[in-house]
Amino acid sequence: MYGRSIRYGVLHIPIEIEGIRRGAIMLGDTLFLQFIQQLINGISLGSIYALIALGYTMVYGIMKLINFAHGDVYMVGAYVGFFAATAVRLPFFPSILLAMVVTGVLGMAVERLAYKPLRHSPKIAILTTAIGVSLFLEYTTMLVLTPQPRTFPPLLPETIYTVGGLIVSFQQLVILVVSIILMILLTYVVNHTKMGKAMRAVSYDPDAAQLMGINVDKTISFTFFVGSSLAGAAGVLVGIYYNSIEPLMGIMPGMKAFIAAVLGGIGIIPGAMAGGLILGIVEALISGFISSTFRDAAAFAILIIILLIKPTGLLGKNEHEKV
Amino acid sequence: MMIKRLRKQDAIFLLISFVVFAVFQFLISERILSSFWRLNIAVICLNIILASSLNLINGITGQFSLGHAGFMAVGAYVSAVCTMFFHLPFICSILAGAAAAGVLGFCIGVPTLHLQGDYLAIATLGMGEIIRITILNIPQIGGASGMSGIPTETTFTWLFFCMIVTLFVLKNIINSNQGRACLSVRENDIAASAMGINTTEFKVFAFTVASIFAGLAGGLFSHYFGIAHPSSFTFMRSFDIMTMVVLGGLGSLSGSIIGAVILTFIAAVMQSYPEYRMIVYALLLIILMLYRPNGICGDKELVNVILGRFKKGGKNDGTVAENK
Amino acid sequence: GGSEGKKADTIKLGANLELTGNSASYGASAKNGIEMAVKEINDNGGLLGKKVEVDFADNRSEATEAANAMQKLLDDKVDLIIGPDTSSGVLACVSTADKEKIPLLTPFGTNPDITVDPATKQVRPYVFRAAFIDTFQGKVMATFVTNQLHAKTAAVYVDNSSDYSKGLQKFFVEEFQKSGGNVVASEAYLQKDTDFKAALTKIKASNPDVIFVPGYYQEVGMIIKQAREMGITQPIVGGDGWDSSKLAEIAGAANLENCYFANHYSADDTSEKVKTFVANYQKAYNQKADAPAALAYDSVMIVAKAIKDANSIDKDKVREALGKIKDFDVVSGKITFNEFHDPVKSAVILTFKGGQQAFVTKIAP
Amino acid sequence: MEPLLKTSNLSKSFGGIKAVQDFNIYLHSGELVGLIGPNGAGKTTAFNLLTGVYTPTTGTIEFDGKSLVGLKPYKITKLGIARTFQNIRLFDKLTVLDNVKIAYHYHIKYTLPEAILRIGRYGSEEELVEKKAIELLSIFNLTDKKEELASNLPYGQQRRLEIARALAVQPKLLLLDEPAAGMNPQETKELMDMISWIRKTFDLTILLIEHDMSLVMGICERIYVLEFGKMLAHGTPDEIKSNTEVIKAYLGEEV
Amino acid sequence: MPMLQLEDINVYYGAIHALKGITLSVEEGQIVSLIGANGAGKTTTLRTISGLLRSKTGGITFFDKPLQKKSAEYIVCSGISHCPEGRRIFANMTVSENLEMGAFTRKDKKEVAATLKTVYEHFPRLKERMFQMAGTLSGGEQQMLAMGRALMSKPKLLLLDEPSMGLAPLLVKEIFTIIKEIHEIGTTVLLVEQNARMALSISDYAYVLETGKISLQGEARALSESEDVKKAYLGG
Ligand SMILES: Nc1ncnc2c1ncn2[C@@H]1O[C@H](COP(=O)(O)OP(=O)(O)OP(=O)(O)O)[C@@H](O)[C@H]1O
Ligand SMILES: Nc1ncnc2c1ncn2[C@@H]1O[C@H](COP(=O)(O)OP(=O)(O)OP(=O)(O)O)[C@@H](O)[C@H]1O
Ligand SMILES: [Mg+2]
Ligand SMILES: [Mg+2]
Repeated sequence: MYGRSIRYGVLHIPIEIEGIRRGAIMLGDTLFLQFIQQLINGISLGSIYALIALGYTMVYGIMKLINFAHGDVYMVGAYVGFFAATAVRLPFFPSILLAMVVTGVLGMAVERLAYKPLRHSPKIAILTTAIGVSLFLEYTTMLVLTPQPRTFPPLLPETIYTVGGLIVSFQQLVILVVSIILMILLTYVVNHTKMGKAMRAVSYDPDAAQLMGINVDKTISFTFFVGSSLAGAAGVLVGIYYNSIEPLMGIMPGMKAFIAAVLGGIGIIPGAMAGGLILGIVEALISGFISSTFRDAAAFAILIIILLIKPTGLLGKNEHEKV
Repeated sequence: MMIKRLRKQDAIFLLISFVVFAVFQFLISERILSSFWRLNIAVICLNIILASSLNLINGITGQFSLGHAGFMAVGAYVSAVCTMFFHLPFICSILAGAAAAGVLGFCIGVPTLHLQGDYLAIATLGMGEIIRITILNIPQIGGASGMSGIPTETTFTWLFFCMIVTLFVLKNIINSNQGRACLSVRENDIAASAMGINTTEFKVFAFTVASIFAGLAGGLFSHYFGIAHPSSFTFMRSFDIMTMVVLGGLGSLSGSIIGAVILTFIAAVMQSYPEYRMIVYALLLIILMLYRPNGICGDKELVNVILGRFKKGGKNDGTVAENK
Repeated sequence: GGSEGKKADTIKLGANLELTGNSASYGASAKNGIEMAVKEINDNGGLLGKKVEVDFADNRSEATEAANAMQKLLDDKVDLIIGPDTSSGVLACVSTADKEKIPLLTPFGTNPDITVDPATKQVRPYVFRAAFIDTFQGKVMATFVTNQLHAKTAAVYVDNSSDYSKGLQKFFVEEFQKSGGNVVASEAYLQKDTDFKAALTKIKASNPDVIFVPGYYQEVGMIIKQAREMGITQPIVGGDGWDSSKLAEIAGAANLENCYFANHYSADDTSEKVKTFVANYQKAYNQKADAPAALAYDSVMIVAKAIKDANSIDKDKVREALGKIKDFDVVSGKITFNEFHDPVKSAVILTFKGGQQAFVTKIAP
Repeated sequence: MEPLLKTSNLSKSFGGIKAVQDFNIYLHSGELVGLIGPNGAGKTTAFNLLTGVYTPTTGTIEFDGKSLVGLKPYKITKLGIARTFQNIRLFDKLTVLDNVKIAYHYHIKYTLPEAILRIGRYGSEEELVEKKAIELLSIFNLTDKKEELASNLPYGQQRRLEIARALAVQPKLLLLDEPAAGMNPQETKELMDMISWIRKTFDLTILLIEHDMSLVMGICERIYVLEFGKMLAHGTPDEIKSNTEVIKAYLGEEV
Repeated sequence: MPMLQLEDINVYYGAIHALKGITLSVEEGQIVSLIGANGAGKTTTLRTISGLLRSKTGGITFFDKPLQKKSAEYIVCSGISHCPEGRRIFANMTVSENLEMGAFTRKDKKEVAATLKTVYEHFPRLKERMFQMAGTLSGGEQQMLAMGRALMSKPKLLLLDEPSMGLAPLLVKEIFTIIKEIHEIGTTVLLVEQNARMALSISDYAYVLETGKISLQGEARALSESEDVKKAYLGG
């Protein structure tokens, strides 16, 4: 029973944690185990949403722009990682780094070419352009690389840990840890560094920020670089985790990440993390205990209910305009 | 006096519509237009209804809705159920679809319209998806396979007629006390409520009216193609409609018409180059937006833009309809 | 309809395909298959001495757009229409095909209503298909799991956004229950989903003898992979949507042990036809052929045969010739059209050995 | 005589900050009263309480015999209170004329079907509104700007338009929040004349906040002084001018 | 040589010609005020100096260095700080964060801390409200914050756009006192004011702007005695 085993080619490593096992025995049925397992599933799914939502929320924070192309930048990141790992045969770290740089530059370029000229236009105009950019990225990729899915090489070990009947994979842990680290890092950057303060100033009032001597263009570019490279990193990680990528893979995660960001309070970095995790957990619990057919509907419904109770998201401040 | 001028304006509007109708009807009945273009003209009519009604929410009232496809779906399915299961006459089914969408729009609008900006956008987008997923899970109306074999009773005449009604109603709403209230909500809702305007009421009003027309479009849609399928009502369609509104110019009805015509036309022409279709469409969208960030018409009506060119100061004639 | 007065030195096929949108990967394969078939025909001197041309139209994987694309093809005066691939897309086109009296052959549309109008129970005169219908496949798999895998209980995990998947599920469940089986869990996912662990956890808890996943290879690959990671060891079975070399890549070769699916043909079939097709396809597109590609290829071949038999491209004659096709050898088997315009061909059940498809059994209709 | 407006012990706090505390004022019909006080004293907050933008933490407001506490702003407007804003809030992208027409909103009685078909009362009422709006604009010297977008007006004219718009509501009580802010002395003088004139012509009661003492002392009959949310003094302009506490807290040595 | 020199400045907002060939100069160590009616172009002038707007023609020099095509960032670094009309404080940041933003271009933390101390001395109210969100401050408090923030860059030339707008009389006086103090510690000030009387009383030199053109200029005292100015801007 103990010790490593290989089932279906996957390395399973059992780990014994007394607490969980006893908890399960105490409750006396598998429902408890199932519940914990669903929580794990939810957290792992949620940390993926969070990972994408972090970049989303950053870009939103500075331009108040729902950047619909973010999901597609994530897709491009996945492809860059894929080619780095297959064509160039780079290992994990160089691959992800390359993907981050490429998507970061891509994000900056998109901002420069498509969003910057519209900075003083109605927000919805930029939003429409973002939809255009999104379609452009999707279908250019499709034209160049065909719509067929590609399979990612296993850049990370596919080890599975079993803890008293619960199952966690190494990759899930990596994604969770990476997203937590990034969240902490970003929160620090935004709140405590000069660049972060510049970002907040620009986000509130670009003109006034300029008067402080802040280079608005540079700040926005930087934000797009960081936000997009986060998307790129997410693309590679998720590509490895699910091991299948295709040109339209960004649409749904992009949408979910956006929901996650809004759920947590859009523009707020810990909010993106919280929103992502909550969304993931809710989806898992609903699939697990109610019905998977209504999973997405329920996710949306919960989002709406939370917004109705707290109109600016969970961590959002209820900013009433001072009259 | 003024009212006479306004009625005359309505008459001119109807006359022009009739002429346009006659021309197209001729082209269609004489089969000068190929079936492909006949179909695309129908699609244009549908898109005009959808875009101009969404404009009432997004352009006139300044609320950000991304759920129009959901209401369209409700109209499509309810009307299809009416004709197929209850064998109601076509017109009744269409109206039932529109009414159902309106009721749902009202019910959804009341709670959600307290939300603002992007939060409202995501909530409406969610509503649209909830509607779609719900449909997907009702086997009686076909679930994932959708409904097919719906009698194809929507003719060009019907479409055109409904489109004109939509435009006429929207135009006159916008130029009324109610329409001004909607505009004031868009401009500054704190000031609007200080003027005695119940802002929530008018947000819900605009949302409901727009949903009714989206439902109407849905009913016409399902009875034109003979099918109602969940894949026709994804958020991508809501985006499409929004794109038409923005491209035409937020707050401009003629803009919505132009936006709908241009984007549908581009999509149709590009049909011959399937691989490049979406890329070209996307590029054109980006370029058009960069070139005219406020939309083709801005927030003005085409008539005013043209009139303003010809007779300077002509905009000062004090008509209600002209100055928005 | 009339081809009279049209000076035709080419035969024009219209292909109404999912080139963009959600199902773009099927559209792309189908396009490859069609182009390859046409090239072969033209290299061998064409049809009735004429060159064959294809006019592609994109339907964005959406039903109404499919109707739109169909009009576009009619506008271009094509002689025959192949596609769409998705059942909902085809359903949007069938009445037009009958009205305009133009033969339509869908490579991949599996819904029974495509060829038979459910309202009137009449066969649609101009509409044909190259694939199995859902009823047949569902039954085949139910028979297989009861008889060969001795399953008493099953979990079903269906693609809720695909009528193909739901069709298979419906007929599988009907047949499975009829033969005394019990469905202990019924879960659903949507196309483009990537995370299936929640539903799989639930399925695992219900401890079924077999898991039926009628879906397309992309999601199925991930489902199998995640199921195995979750420690689900039961056999997983499915339909022809599984057929793609990508499945093994996505799921991982080892994970595919103890998985079975129904298919039209077996790639390691010794038949010359299959072998050359697979080899040629690999050469031309640097990809392994999958089911959409094979069926699209077959569709062109079937249509070509009908035209040859009719010795004319008169639409009515072609239609009649299509209806009469019998024991015609194509990549996906030996085809005979029955009175419902559905192909009668036997299904093969395949499994995987080291990631390679392996023949298990053949089930006749 | 019962006062038109009477508040008792009105208070509002934001988190820890007590912005307004035990605010007691009364206004008789036809009075022109000033509300002054240092920045942050809570004057605007008091306005916001009176117009329903904020709900009071405690206290009551009685206007024309009705309690206003808990009512939504639009309901309070309908009861007859109109206001202007410290930071101008016009309908920026609408014409000057439409800005005023909107303010007539609840006086217009035609129904939606009448509007859609342009039948019934639609014509007559629209004409009437148009006429009234233009009259009002001419009072404020804005007639030739009626087709301009509100945002294109210079600041001074925007302030005037805001007052015109508030009058279009046809209120009994008009609340003006720093109407002279951003005006030079000459413009302020013109504004003073205008305020006195409209009060007479429209038979209004006016409560105004202002930091420009020439205006406040020049036209107000009574003045309330707020400091740190509490009432510091109350009296005629002369009393206030010589009140040492007010001088210390607000006016500075000489006025 | 003047510290700041504007030469033939023409600024457009789309089709609107807002500044029509303005030439003005500010001598080091002076307070110069710019007065004029609403919409005359005062704000536009300041925004052009600080690089938020671009002039079509002419040039701006600061200590003989051309500023014309330079970024706002460069202009701040070279010693010009602009306290904008309408305050434009960062409402979503606390008071102290706003002040920090004012010192964005400065590197030396110790010196910044020293400046911060003097700013708090000028505006004790800001110190009390250090951690309040700036958006919830009252009008006057916000104005103080805006000025304090402008001072944080330790400018050689301070551009003030209507600093007394919306302030209580006592504070107006205070603000003008502060302006004088700032001036005394060696900051040159270019002041835009509606409160022309006060402005002229503390200025050395003044310009009168009328629909985008300089219509009058001269010693402040002389201007405040001119009949035209009295009638148009000082309320008779
Ligand atoms: N929404 C709010 N949240 C928190 N504090 C607020 C809010 N609104 C006002 N305050 C606080 O209440 C106090 C009073 O503000 P108010 O705007 O009423 O002052 P005021 O008297 O109008 O000043 P001014 O003359 O400068 O306009 C201020 O200290 C302000 O910071
Ligand atoms: N963003 C803008 N777009 C268009 N026109 C503008 C803009 N800003 C200012 N203007 C116009 O330019 C002219 C000068 O405006 P400016 O703001 O410089 O005046 P000002 O002297 O500062 O007036 P005030 O005393 O009201 O602040 C005015 O006619 C104004 O309408
Ligand atoms: Mg105030
Ligand atoms: Mg100014």
